[in-house]
Amino acid sequence: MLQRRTFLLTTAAGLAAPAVLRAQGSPYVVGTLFPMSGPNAEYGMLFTNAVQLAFEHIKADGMLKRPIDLRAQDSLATPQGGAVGMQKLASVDGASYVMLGFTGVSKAAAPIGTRSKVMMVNGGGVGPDLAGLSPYFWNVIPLVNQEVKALLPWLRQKSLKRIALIYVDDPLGNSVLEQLRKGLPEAGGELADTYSVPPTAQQFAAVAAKVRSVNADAVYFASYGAQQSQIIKQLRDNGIKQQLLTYSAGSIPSVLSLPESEGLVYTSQAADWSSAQDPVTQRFVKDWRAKHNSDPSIYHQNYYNAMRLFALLAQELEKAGTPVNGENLLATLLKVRHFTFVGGEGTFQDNGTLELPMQINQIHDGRAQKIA
Amino acid sequence: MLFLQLLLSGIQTGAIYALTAAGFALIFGATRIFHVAHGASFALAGYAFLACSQMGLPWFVGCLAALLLAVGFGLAMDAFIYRPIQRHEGSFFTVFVAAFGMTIVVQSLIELGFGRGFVVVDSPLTMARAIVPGLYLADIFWVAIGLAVALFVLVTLFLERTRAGIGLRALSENPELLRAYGLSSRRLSALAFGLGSALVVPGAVLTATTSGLQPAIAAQVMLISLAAAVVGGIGSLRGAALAGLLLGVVENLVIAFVDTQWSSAAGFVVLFAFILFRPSGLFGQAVAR
Amino acid sequence: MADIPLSVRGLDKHFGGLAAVQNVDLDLRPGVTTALVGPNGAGKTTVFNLITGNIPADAGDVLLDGASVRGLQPYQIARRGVARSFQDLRLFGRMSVRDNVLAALEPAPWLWQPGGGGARRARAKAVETALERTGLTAQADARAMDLAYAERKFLSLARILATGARIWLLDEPASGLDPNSRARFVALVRQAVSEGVTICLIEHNLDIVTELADRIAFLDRGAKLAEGEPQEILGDPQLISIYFGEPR
Amino acid sequence: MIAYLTNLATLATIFGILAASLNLLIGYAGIFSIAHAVFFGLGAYAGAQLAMLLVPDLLLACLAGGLVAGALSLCLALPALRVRGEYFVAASLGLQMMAVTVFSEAHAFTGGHGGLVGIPLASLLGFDISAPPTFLVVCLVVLALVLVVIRVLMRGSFGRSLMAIRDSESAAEAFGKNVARLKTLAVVLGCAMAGVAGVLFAFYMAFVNVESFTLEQSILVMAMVIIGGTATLIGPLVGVLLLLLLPAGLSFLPFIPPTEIGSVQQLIYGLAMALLMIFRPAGLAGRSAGQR
Repeated sequence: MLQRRTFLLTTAAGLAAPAVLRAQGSPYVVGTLFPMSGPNAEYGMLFTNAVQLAFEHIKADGMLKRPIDLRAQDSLATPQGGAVGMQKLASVDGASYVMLGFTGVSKAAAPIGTRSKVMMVNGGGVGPDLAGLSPYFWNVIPLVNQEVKALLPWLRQKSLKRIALIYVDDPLGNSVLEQLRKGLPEAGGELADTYSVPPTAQQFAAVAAKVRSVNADAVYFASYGAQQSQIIKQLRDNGIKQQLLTYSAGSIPSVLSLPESEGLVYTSQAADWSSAQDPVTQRFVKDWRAKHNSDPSIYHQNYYNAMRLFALLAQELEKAGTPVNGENLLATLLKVRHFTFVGGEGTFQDNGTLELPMQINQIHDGRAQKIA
Repeated sequence: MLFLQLLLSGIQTGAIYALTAAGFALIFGATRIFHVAHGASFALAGYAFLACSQMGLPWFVGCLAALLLAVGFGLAMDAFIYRPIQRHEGSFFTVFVAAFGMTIVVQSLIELGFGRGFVVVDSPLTMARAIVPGLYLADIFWVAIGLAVALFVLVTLFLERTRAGIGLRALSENPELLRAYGLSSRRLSALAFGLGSALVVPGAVLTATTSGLQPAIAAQVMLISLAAAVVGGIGSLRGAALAGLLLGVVENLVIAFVDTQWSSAAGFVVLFAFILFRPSGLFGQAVAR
Repeated sequence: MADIPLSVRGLDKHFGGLAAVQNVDLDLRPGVTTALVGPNGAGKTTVFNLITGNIPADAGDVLLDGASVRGLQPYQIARRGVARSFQDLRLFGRMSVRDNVLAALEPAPWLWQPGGGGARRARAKAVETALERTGLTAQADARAMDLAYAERKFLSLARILATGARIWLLDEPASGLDPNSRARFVALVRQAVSEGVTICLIEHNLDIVTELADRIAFLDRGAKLAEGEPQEILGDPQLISIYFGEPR
Repeated sequence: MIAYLTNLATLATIFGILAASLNLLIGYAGIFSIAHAVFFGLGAYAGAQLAMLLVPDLLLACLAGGLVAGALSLCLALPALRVRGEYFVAASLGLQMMAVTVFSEAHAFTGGHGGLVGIPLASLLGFDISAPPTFLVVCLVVLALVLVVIRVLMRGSFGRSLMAIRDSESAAEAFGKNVARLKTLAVVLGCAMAGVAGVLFAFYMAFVNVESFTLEQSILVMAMVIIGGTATLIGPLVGVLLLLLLPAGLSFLPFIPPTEIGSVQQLIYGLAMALLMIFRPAGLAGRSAGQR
């Protein structure tokens, strides 16, 4: 066994050595720390595809003098997986910039990234606990509170007053709960009832029965992963005919393609694929459609932006002639703040989130349409 | 009315649990193997059905494919995993770890083949209608109940009336009886795995149309089957089926009284309570200490 | 009464509708070997289990030196000097032969065994003696599950021997032994009896019974049909026909 | 690279403590628990709370973590005394599932799904021990202590009694062993050690949430013990090295496409588990039947 162990370690060292050399030599090492297996792996897929497209665009445009070396780590969507993966990206692969997602992973990776001075960028959902996690931790997406706030006027306009809320009992879900509890009365509505569910729950027929019994005007759900589709399907199957509402997590393909999602309304940052005027967005949408034969989702946009952010920052550093490392990337971000992204101009806030224009979308025939 | 509604949806969930758990109990009863990869059979059956319906094949072809895959997997586990292990030292936990490893393998293969997202087979049967004001039922409810009852009767008849069935029951209770009957325990254990795995098919197909599939579903199914088999009294088919039904009902009904958060844990509270206060389960014999 | 180490009074046990033991009386005296004899299912092992507290009696009592053991746990009864063997041996399979014997004489009340170094050396000595007397010294470091059949039977005896218990309950200790081992077994038991041990054994082999037993208690369907000298019981044609299982 | 290896080594050491403590239950006492992550978690939460509310002293935290985990381990001891074999496995499974819900609900103690963030850096009697190499050394010392305790106890009468109970409970009882007390002691001891491992984990990660204490974690630790070899001192450590380093090693394979990396890793990992059990059923460090 001892032999095997030594073997593993030497193999590890042998494979890693050129990587370290290369990091000092030509390419910039950029890491991804997504769940690539397990129940949340769909997201890892989504995120990676988006990063890939941005990567191709950066290469095609010759935005950077040196090539980018993308390194993937499976975070397993657990804190431990996040810590191990982050440590490997930071100290073995020598990444200066890491894109990640998921609350547990982010929180476990943040101290390690901060210690190694690696820029970390999240494009998944943002609860208040991920805003301001570390100076090196940034979100290319607004705080979820912003999303709820953007929805309130629309609810009033449609006179949807009594809202039932199904939420995962985590910081993000609780933040939605708090925002609705506070915001609904101001918008002339009320919370009819709330149901917290564990992230692993798969059966929602009973929740549906309870929702039906409170007779709400609309049902808001704040969940993620496969659970979202299960909630939608089972609510509809069990006779919930009311308007369904959610935040930007509703934009993943498995939700879009679900027949029961017809009419679902979700908020997101501005992402009007059909009428976008700016070249960055137009090109993103055109190439995405050509490559994947479908419309991009919010997550595609976010992680495309995350990858693009690296190129923009590194470009600045190359111009100034300073080395591209986490420290300098961060300094540049704090200096510039304002960037051109897919979806429009975005400004980074002091709390580590991105201020972007918001919009309201509705799913129709398997596609998202901007309705407000 | 809410109570009645919850009870009914509990029965639908429970019917699916019951069949799956009965398969687990059948295998355990006859072979004393804790077939943890039972959930993997379930996942495979569900995805086979999904693949067929995506190819536009009629539903019964899908069911047949699911049946073949589930039974094939069960038999393969018996022949290539469990039997080699039991030939050596084969402690209970060795089998457990190996079966769990295979569950991971199946899950990764499904991820590689079908992607990692949530998938569902569309069916008009799943849409609930108000049968009386405030009480909603989908046609699938009757399908689930009908299938569960019919299959359960068939399996019971098989176990009680046929030579092979009696042999299966004897396998756990009195192995010496087998020799008297002239039956091979190897063949019988294959039969148990085949039949037990076949029992996941209705549950898998129904789940594919109702709550949908995802690669990690195997673990969930395994937990429920295991819990039901224990609550029912290990090895008792009748007990496992009834306990499966009970767990489904409890999981749903509990929402009427406590926070929804506790729904999926409720089944395990029942499990824990049973082990503490009635360890022999609903129908088990007293536990040998 | 007080000079009887173990006496059983009116013991009753029902399993569901089945009377496993009915109103059994039994006195075991020092230096006297009593054999429980009877057909399969007569309730012999149940009597042992009732004495050792493994199953609670429905009625009746077990007296150790005249004091009732009602309500005591099996381990408490064991600590009062009652040692037993099992039909299926129940060795500590994955432990070494030496540890099997050693474990038998350490009740280990907490994380350690009180008594310090002296007591430990005394225990080690007792183990070696027991192994020697049962002829297992050469196998002391083998795992119990790797032993041959006869060696296992002797190991189960060594465990009892080492404890120094004054009452031995032996459940079919000689079944399946070859003549040579059987002779060694008989010698071992005789030596123990001569040292004042009270022995009760369940045995199917009537040769062994005649060789060892001073008294025989004949059980059938849970009831004691007769008790007496071996030739008296074994000479009773009616009992013998029950024993050899005439159609019932 | 050094930092990465230190990181892996520290995690391996912490899991070594966890696996060794589970081995006490599975290997020596024959108590097949798949709820070990619960006690790992209890220790982690208790240690983290102590550090955040009072003082980030590792010694005190270990004491608190061990005490809390040990005390609550009576929830596991109860079914262990009543049932055995598959029934107990199921009971521990039920406990594990309930505990996960409690961990996610008891916001005041565990922080819910959001977890506890900002656990202060560890100190020991006033000295800062948070630097990764120092912390690794501290973890190694704890592991060494745990192994010494296990070895001494298992070579003594307590260990023999546990193993006797494991091999035949009724025979052990017939030789005067208070089975209930000994089993409870083993459970409390094993779970308290798991709690200590949890404290180290909390300090090392500086963040804990329920995702580290799930059924998957329990099964991972169990697999470490079984694959390494039960009832041996080094078996669990071998298992830890294999199961922790296997995915880490696989992540160095250059030919796996990044989108499939997770699934392929898991595939190899699962296959390795199954194959090891077929070809080394007694574990890598265990001795098989028939071997004298």
